[in-house]
Amino acid sequence: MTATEGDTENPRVAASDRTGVRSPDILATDGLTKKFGGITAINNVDFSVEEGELRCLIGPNGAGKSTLFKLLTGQHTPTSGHVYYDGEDITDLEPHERIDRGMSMKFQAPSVFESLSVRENMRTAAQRVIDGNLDPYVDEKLNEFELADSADMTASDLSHGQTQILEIAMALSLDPKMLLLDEPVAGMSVEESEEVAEMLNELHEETDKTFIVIEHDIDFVDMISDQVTVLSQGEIFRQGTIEEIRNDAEVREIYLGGE
Amino acid sequence: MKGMDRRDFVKATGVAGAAGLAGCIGGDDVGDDGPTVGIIEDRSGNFGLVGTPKWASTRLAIEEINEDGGILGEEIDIFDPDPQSDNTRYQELVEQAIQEYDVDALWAGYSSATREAIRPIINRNDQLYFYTTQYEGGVCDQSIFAVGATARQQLGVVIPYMIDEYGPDAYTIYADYNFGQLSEEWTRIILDENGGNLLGEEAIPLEETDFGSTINRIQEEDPDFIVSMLVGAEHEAFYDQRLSAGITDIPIATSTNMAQGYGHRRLEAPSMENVHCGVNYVEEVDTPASNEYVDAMYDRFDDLEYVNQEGQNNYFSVYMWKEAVEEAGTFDEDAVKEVLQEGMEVDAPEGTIELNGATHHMTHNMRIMRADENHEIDFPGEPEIIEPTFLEEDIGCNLPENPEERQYEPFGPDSPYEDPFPDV
Amino acid sequence: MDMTEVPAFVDIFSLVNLLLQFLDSFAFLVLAAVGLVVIFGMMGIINLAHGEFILVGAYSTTLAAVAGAPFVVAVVIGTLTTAVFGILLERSILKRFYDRPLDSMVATWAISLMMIQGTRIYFGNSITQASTPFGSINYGPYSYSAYRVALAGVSVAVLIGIYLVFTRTEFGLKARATIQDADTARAMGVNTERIYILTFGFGSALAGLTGALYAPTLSMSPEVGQNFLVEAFVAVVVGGSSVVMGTSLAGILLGAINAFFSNVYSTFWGRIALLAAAILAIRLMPYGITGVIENIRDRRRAGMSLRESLKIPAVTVLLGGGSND
Amino acid sequence: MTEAVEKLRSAFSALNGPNTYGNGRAFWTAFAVGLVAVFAYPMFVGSYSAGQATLYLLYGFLGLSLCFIWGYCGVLSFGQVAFFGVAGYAFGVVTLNFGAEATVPAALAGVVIATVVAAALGYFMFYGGVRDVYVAIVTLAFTLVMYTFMAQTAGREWAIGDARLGGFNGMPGIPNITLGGTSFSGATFYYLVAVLLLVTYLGLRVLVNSRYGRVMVAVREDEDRAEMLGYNVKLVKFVVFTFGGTLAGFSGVLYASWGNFIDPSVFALSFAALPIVWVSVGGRESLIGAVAATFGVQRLDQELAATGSEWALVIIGALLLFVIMFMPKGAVPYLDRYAKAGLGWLREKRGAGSDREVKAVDSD
Repeated sequence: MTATEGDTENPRVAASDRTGVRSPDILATDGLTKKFGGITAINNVDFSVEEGELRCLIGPNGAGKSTLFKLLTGQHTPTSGHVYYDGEDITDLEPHERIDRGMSMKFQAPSVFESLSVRENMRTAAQRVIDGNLDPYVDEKLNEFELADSADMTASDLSHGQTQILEIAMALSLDPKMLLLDEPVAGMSVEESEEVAEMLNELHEETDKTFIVIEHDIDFVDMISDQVTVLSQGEIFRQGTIEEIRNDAEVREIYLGGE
Repeated sequence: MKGMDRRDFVKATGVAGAAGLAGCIGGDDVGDDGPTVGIIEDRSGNFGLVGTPKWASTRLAIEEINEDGGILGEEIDIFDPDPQSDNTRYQELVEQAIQEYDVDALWAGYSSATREAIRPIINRNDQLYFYTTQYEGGVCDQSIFAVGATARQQLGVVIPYMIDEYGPDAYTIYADYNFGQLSEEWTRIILDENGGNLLGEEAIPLEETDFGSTINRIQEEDPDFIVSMLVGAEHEAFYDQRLSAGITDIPIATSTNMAQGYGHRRLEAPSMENVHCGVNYVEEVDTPASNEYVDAMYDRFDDLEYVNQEGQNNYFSVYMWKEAVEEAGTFDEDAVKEVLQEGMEVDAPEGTIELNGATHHMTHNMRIMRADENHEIDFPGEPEIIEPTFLEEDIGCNLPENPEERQYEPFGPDSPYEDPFPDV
Repeated sequence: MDMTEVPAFVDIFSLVNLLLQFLDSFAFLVLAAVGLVVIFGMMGIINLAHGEFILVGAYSTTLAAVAGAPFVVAVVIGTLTTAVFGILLERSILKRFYDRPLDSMVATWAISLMMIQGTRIYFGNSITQASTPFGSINYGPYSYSAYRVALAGVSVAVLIGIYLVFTRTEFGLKARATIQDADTARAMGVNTERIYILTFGFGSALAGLTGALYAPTLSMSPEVGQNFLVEAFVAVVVGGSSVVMGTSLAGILLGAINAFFSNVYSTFWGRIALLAAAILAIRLMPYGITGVIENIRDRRRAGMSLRESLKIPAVTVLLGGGSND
Repeated sequence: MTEAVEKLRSAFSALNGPNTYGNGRAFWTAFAVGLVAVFAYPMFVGSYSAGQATLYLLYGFLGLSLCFIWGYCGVLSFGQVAFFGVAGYAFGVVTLNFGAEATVPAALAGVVIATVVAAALGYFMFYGGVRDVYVAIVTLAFTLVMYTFMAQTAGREWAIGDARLGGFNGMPGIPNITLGGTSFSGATFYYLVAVLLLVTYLGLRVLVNSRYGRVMVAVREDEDRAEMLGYNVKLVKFVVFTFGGTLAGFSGVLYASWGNFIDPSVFALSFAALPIVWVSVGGRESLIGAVAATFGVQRLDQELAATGSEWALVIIGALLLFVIMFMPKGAVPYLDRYAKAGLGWLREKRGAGSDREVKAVDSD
């Protein structure tokens, strides 16, 4: 806990301070806790991300990273605690209401509409933001993500890497303010990972979008971010730059011990 | 009616030349070469058990007639699909029998629900129709000959006997639907007419198989006898529970159990001990006519399990129809109906009985069928001819004069009866 | 029922009536449901041929008993026959449907259709029924079928048996692992195919046992299994997917409701109350009693006091609404 | 003039899309031929057979209702017949009270009540968090509850106005649908139902190929993904389920008017399973498959029953098992695949037409 205390503004203040200067935190949690049966997956987490930041979330298996994401997107209801987004308490909002406010998410396991064509997948996302004819926008996005050639393929026939890219493309088609990526390069080749890293960095620099990325691969984290939060056993263990985290003996230990 | 449909059809298509096409509407004439009867009786589904003997009896009668040279020199064709105890299927098949096979007479349906489901079709087509199941009574319908015993006939023989034999106090349990409810009303009337007394009653849902609290309630009232109008395989569980609760010493009067579903053959003894059913016929009736009929049935159908009351009703009503056709000299349904409405005496396996032309109901040779601890059947007392008095005397149903299509109820607005036990 | 005129001692007997009726209803609900719940809870298959598995148990028991086997032997024969039958069906047909739970409903319905009619073709419209063992329990002016009360004891034993099988045996542990995550279980060396066969066989055996136990009390027609379906599905809806806890609590709750209304009012109201309870349960407890219990347990473990942890589920139960997870 | 053509073209294109089987010229040609056959049918078989066929056509709405919610939105309802039955009873109650002149408001009342019941049940389930196979169980339980309840409404106290619910005996004497003095029965009723079914089918095609259809399919394919794209999954399922109730209700009204009768067997398990059978056999992602299979299965069933063979039910069961085992997606997708292969082969053989055209003929 101590690691986060210094740099986290009290989200309650942020929430109540609607009329004042907007808090730099686009996202904050306050005492967030989630238990499944006897297991505490997330324990009293105060986590915050500033607008425009690219934050990496790392930790050993079972640290609660994906659970934290699901609490942020509303797929799980917290046992206790609150989630604030853009100064608003969104703890009780439905997932789709959170997406409406500018969140978007890529799942850990590649999750696209498998029996539909790539184009239909993109259309399904695009029609959230485009009225009228979808095709120009969809074509643009397909080109942007180099999926145009496989537009008429059934999504289940895509390679693993392409499926990941399709999902990222769909998530980005919503033009979100904040994008949550759960292991975006899992199972990708080194080249594909580098492409994704490049794309993320570009987006990060060119737009004011916020990114939170769960990642296992520390080399990939190195490519995209310098702010890293380490989660262990459902709690925030460390927070700092990639250098600090790399050199932290205790972090090494939990990683070695955890895996 | 067919002409009407054709007019509808012309109107609907709006095809100018449709009148010419009408000649092509050939569906109606299929199988119209000779006389045909429809036998639409359940051989599968819930009523397969009780419907199979009905189907078999009708077939047997027609086959015997054909072997004997047919009617008016013509062989009778049979249309006998299996309606599978499904009322929608009944509706389809009855339409098919009437329209496609143009049947000259129809035997169809076990339950009164089925009868009600097909009655609009029967009426619309003025189809000559024999409904042969024992039933609650009161159907005054110009197209229907309801030749089975009515509740008044069945209960009218068994309840007075019970009162004489065991005492006046009765407790009634009955299937919670139309048949059971109306039979229960008859029970009240007949108890009252014979000096009996109603201690209590309970309606049992059709699907119920648990009679624990019912038995407790009966024990609480401690009646001299129980009147049971339980129906179907589910309700048969009552008899086993009655046995295992040890109350077989309370005798039972019934209009349903044993005579149709032959529980005394299917349940292990002595669960039907002391059960008395008012019947017009069952295969145990030991007369030459009955034995001849039963032998013929088992000769013809090897795997037949029982010849029940309804089977006999189908059997004699086929012969009754034959006689009417011969007297009319034609298969024309109106002419045959006219003959039938003059009344007719029939020699049935149950004995000599009479058709009442005015109400389309029969007198019946009513007996009391009693099972002992080994489920052996005897018939205490003499068979008693009981007339179907309700429609003719109480309601004034006279179909030749006033061709109605109604069902009257014992406590309905047109009936003279009032509930003698309003507090129970 | 007019209670004012009866002597006071009858009230005590009435309570006994109520208790026995409750035991009777409880046993019927639990036994009707167990086979269905095991196959559904463990394998995700809604077996619409559940009634016909009961039919197999009932017929084989009856045939054995009528042929002269002692009743207990006949029950064992009925149970085993159904287990073998279930395994054969699983091997030949149902194994194709494990990843298609919805299609398995169509398949099992088709099987049910064929089995009912096949039974009719082979055995006719009915077979001779065996009679109920034991006599009656007599108290005051009343009596009750001892056998039906004994079934309550059997049903409790069955529940305990299921609990032990799934918690204390190697098969049970492997089965639960397979149900949680078949891939991982396989990776850990569990022969998942075998587990599916055995689980299905176990569920079939339970359905067969139900048929065997109720065989002497019901009319032996090809539709005999249909008698259990309403109670079985109602118990699943109210109990939820947990085999032992959900089914036993559903049995207690629904049995009590049914017994009270049957006994104090009439069989009709007993049945209506049972069904009304089912409808209410759909609204109030979408995942059945199992869901509510898990919710309370989660809250307890989250460190709330018992009072506090009951508060929110009570609100959920009354006002509806559930969580997403 | 060209504007009108353009309008027609765009209306036609709204009928086609990736969510329906059969979008090309070949399909629509076959469809037109089929349509002519359907409309010519009564001229060849007579009014009686047309009356029989009407039953299968009106069941088509019931089949479509399940195809719509299960095939397109992934919600398996075992309770479509409950809405069917409720609407049929409501139609009966209103017409028995107000006579044949009131059939149109009665039909409306039936459909509205079915919709409201579906909405209530849907709300209970989807906002209570009931998902997947539990929906099937809950809807089945609801249907069985309706069956038990309606079977015991025989007493005089169970009456609404002049209409007695009639318990197990059901409610006879329900009048035919009457419009402007025309009482629809036999062939006229056949045409009425056929036209309504055609309109409904085309309307549903437009709907499933529209943006909303895309959302439904997204929910069917992956609820979590759809939710994370910002779709209100619960609302979508609720709306689709409710509309499914409307369609089923409409079917029920036509049924009550067809047989002039309704009884509790419409809530029985054996009837509840039928829509699932039709849709599974036809192909649950195919609207035309649902209609065709409804007609085909019921027709076959009836033919087999009419033979009186004791094997009828065994044959029906075996057939179902065969289809569900060997054509898991149903007959239409199966046929579609072969038709596509056949057409491709033909075109290759003639050396004419590009791949693109083949695609246009048979959708993706």
